[in-house]
Amino acid sequence: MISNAFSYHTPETLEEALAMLEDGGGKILAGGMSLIPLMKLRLASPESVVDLRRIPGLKAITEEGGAVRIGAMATHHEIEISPVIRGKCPLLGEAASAIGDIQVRNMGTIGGSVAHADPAADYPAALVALEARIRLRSANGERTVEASEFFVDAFTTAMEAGEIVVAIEVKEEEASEGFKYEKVAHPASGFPVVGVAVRVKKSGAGIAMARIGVTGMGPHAFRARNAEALLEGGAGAAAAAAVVGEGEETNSDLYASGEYRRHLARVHAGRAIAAALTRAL
Amino acid sequence: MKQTLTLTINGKSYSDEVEPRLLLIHYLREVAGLTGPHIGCETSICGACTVMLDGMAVKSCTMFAVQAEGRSVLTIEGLAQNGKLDPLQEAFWNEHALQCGFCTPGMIMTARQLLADNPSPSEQEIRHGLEGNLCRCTGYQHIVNAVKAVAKAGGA
Amino acid sequence: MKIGGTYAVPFVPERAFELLQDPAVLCRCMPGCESLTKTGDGEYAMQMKMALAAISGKFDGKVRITESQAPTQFRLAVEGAGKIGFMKGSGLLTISPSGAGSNVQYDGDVQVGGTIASVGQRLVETTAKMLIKRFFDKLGAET
Amino acid sequence: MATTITKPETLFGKRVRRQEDPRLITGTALYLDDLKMPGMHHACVVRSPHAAAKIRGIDTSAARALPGVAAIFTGADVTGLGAVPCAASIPGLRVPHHHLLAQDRVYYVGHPVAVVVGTDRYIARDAAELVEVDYEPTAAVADPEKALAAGAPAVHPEWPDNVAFNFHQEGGDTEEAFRQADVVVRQRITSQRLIPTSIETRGVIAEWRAGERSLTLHSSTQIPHLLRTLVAGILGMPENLLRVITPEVGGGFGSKLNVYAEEALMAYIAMKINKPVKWVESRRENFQATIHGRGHVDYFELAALRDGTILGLKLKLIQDLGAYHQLLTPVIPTLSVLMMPGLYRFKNVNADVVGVFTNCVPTDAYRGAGRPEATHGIERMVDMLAQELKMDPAEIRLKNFVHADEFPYGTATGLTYDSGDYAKPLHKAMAEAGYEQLRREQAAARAEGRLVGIGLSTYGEICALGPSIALPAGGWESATVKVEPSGKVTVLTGASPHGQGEETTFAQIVADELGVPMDDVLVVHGDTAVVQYGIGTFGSRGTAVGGSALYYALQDLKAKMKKFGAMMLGTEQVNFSGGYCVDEATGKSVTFAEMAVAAYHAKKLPANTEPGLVATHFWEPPNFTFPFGAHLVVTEVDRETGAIEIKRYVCVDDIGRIINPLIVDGQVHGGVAQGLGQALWEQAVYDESGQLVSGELTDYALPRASRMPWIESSHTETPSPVNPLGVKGVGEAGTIGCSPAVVNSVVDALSPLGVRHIDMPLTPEKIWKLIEGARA
Repeated sequence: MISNAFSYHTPETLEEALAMLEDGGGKILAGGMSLIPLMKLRLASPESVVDLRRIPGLKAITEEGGAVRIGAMATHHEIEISPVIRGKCPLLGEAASAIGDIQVRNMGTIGGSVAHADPAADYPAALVALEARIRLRSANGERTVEASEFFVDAFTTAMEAGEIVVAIEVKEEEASEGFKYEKVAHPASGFPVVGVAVRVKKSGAGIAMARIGVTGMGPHAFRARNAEALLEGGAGAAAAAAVVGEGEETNSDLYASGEYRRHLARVHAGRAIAAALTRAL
Repeated sequence: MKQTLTLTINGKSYSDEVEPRLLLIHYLREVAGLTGPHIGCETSICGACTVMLDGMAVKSCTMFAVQAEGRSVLTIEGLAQNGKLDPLQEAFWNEHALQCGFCTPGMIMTARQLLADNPSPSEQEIRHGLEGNLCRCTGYQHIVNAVKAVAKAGGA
Repeated sequence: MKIGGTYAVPFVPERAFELLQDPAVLCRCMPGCESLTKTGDGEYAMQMKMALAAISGKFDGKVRITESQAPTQFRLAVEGAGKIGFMKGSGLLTISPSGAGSNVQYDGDVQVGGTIASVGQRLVETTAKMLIKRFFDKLGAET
Repeated sequence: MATTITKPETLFGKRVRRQEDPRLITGTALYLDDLKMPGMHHACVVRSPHAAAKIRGIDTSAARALPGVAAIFTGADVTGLGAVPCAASIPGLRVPHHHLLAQDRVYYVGHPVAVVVGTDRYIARDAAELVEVDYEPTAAVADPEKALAAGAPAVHPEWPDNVAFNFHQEGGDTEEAFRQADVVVRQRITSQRLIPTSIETRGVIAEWRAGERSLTLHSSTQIPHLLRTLVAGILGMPENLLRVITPEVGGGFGSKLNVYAEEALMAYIAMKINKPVKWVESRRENFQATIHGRGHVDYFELAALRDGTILGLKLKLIQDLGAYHQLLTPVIPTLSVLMMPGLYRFKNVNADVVGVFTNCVPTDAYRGAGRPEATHGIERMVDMLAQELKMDPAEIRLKNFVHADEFPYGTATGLTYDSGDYAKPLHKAMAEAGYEQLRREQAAARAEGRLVGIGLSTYGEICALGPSIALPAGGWESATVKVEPSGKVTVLTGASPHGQGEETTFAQIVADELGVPMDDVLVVHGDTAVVQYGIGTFGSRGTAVGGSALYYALQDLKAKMKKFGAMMLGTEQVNFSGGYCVDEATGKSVTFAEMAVAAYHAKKLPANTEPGLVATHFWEPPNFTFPFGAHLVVTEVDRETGAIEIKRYVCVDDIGRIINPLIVDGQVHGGVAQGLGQALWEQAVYDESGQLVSGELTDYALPRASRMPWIESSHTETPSPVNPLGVKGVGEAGTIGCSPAVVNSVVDALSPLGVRHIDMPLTPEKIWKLIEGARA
């Protein structure tokens, strides 16, 4: 388990990093939790590796004007313990703390995770439920992409060649919102077989706002808009959960078939909705 | 292709010419001559290679040595001070928290962060905190006991 | 592993059949295909460069077309081997008219070996489906 | 001379912390990969990615051209060497010639094809990728039942039926038993392939000293002496020029109870290149090329009377052998047959075993080795019978147990159970769990629609392997005790422990027998140049057989020391105890150290006595030992998802007398974890084309801390009469007792839905489908 040889670079600025990517043979190294295993298996053999860790400011988690900005190089552990995250978008913190194990959370970064777009990553469920935006930078400048449009297919995102994820931007969850990330972990890899992230806001006896993100079930994370609409339209949690994943493609592997994954997504959506409602004020 | 790597391991500074692809675990074992961190799986699952990097537990088989440039690594060899065992080492011994011992150095390093983050963990919190370390011998129960014992005695 | 599905293409069956037998079209549509060279009747040598997220690998392989019954069906067999493993796929493609275009239904088997099989089982089906989808998406864009 | 003597507290039965731990907890223990030799080269093995293929050619030119590559070896280089050995002697056994490297065909994914040797492991790895092997894939078969079907691909073309052997054993009159039966329950039960997965993989360093024509092989093995004999045989070199050293071994569980191609290959390569060479297995290789365990498909039929009395058992056992026989491959299912009667009195057993070749890595001994499969089968069948007869599973067991006054008890399969009181651990487990209360709670939970199950297993096992007649290469064990001139004590044991803690338990035995402090005792093992021949540690034999050999060596040594003591005190009436020899009449004494000095200085010797204080004993056990116990598991199944929660795990194991309860607890916990692994998570999966798709720890699920229940472990102690220590063995108890208790519990939980059997592992999806099926 030894990777192929490569050249290693630690640019000091984003501009420098972008320039290094120009010839196409380079890969960005953030925490390395996805890239390094692939390189060791020789499934990935980049000619050069561009490590972002010396670029200042990419790690910061800040809050401004009702939005939280999470630097792409923030680690899962930094996110799970961040007071800003805990206070302003706790759903993301809950998803971060569900990732892998402490060693992986200490190294792995949110930018690396979203760029890799593993169909079984934890974050995307929360990010689509939070209506997060992914901030991308290229030689041509910056742009943002909605999370629900960012995850296009398995390992496929809306990023263009030469773009780097620089931050994730999330609107504050309102204090009255309830939230929950529910996960069924694969017994070996710890990846979610299915993960469901839910946000709800109550209005009297009804639900004023519902957001449901699902990961692991299909080739990419998605928002269960049909279920959200049912909840917001006054349907019960059970009725809403029952339509999660309708019309979506499913993954299957040795551990869980597509049919079972869809079923799990529904069961855990129901449980996550119930849990989120108990947390909502 | 080689580049200079300078870092601190167990308080001692090292500087060597290394290939970028050299894994940190191989640097620690083959270049720096340590025997505590072990290689058990290579897919970032088993945690036998766990060391602390700037105070945080990491899997040294899933890091290139060059990523540790300028940083500080603590391994199991750096725990005992002046021949006095660290409380976790002592507790692992007292509670029979190891059999073949191969996973032990990594397990202890992870437990160290676990207790640093949460000085009085519940049994479930201990078990979850050790999610990234596999032991094939003990069934984990004595390991849980060892971590509990250290927590009870006031920390690592 | 069994795999199957149906894709709509905006061509009448005769045209769809014709496109699917054309090595230049096949090469343009197969994700990562770098060259497809005729080696015999319905047989081609293929060079492929797969890239998916950080994963990349070169494959040398073969494409074989058999059981042709214009314009309704044929069997497409693709195999390739490279440093990261090998894969073999064979599928029966059935073309039927649907509105102004056609439906192409495929029913086949995919087999992988080597590193991809050892570490990638959770992704084999997802990836295979995605590549096939990309193939038909590109085919649909042919004129 | 001291006269006041206080006898030290005995250590037998004390929770003593381990002697071996200080080096392990400080990271200073030396495992195989920690060893470095001057000029050492590194080997990387090129392995087949195909389950079955012809090798048309191998092109090593590109690899050879890489700077730093010292040599490359392929099948042609080793054709003339011996084969990887199989020690089994089953009549009619078909034994394919197991070359060290593939010749013209490969038979499984991971089959070694070539070895590349480089100056460091990175170069060897790079070069291995440059070796071009031209394969012509052929049809493969990975499932033993499919391999038996007509028209299946032949694993070895010379044996188209894929049958390696048939083995039949019967006792009593099974046909008559079935004629008398009121009820017969039948079930197909599988025991899936498992991957032993010691956290340290295998590894070898071979060091050739050309001047001495001697070779030292460092190997992470459970059997250093057997390895020496067998590798010497493969290489055709004199055994006494080969030295095997086992460094610290990071777990084995049976997977290192073997002789592997790589061990002989590295020895051969070191001689060829005249440099030390190291090979360390990657985890992928460990999964693909180190033995797997289990791999059974069993068809059971159990006959009984309506009152629950079991009359007889029929079994058809299909053993997935893999492509070759490793050291004990074909023997393992015969151990299953021996254990078929379990703890029960029925005397009629009829078993047919068929050993089947498949295009998979060989199966062999993995923790329990044949006994977990048997116990799982019989304990499931007894539960099914109870379900059929609407009897309580505890009651049906109590009704059929061998009675406590019937020992030694001869079984239908020809064994003699040494001692036991089978009802005792069951009653104790039921009392500790609160069985009656649990059943009431279960009834209440069922009324609410919850799926709660209570499962039992009462297992027996064969340990302390074993009498030599039953083992291919001898079943004795050896010990040497040396009292050094300074009074320190060195023990050389032929058992080669690797995590079991014998450095401690043996020191406890020595301390008690000689009256010396434990810290004065050094237990040495795992070096054939230092330690007299031994068999090794496996089959729960380390303490029961190796410890007994030590006990007898200690008696010899004590007798000799007593002679020196008597001579020094000038009387015949002496007592040796507590580290002193005491004149019974006067109370005068000599110390242990004084006797040691006298024996080595030898200024004066007792009559007919040689100088020195060394005793060696080779002990042949008269029988196996038969531990037993009861495991009780409470589970709840999530009706919506099929997920299983273990709510209680209670086990009472009777492993004979207990020397160190701390170590015994550890063995039980670890054993249970591996049993739970099989019951719930672990499964080696080959796909139809023979690819091992559970190829890394990312797919093969080992038990984790967060998934393990709290294990409530206790014991009853029925001493074994087989050995002087009264111990039976504990290494495998937890594993054997666990899996049927878990499955019985989950089946019990689902029984209101009409479920009567589920094959392992009990994955949530499997359970969910059963629940859905019942709903439909």
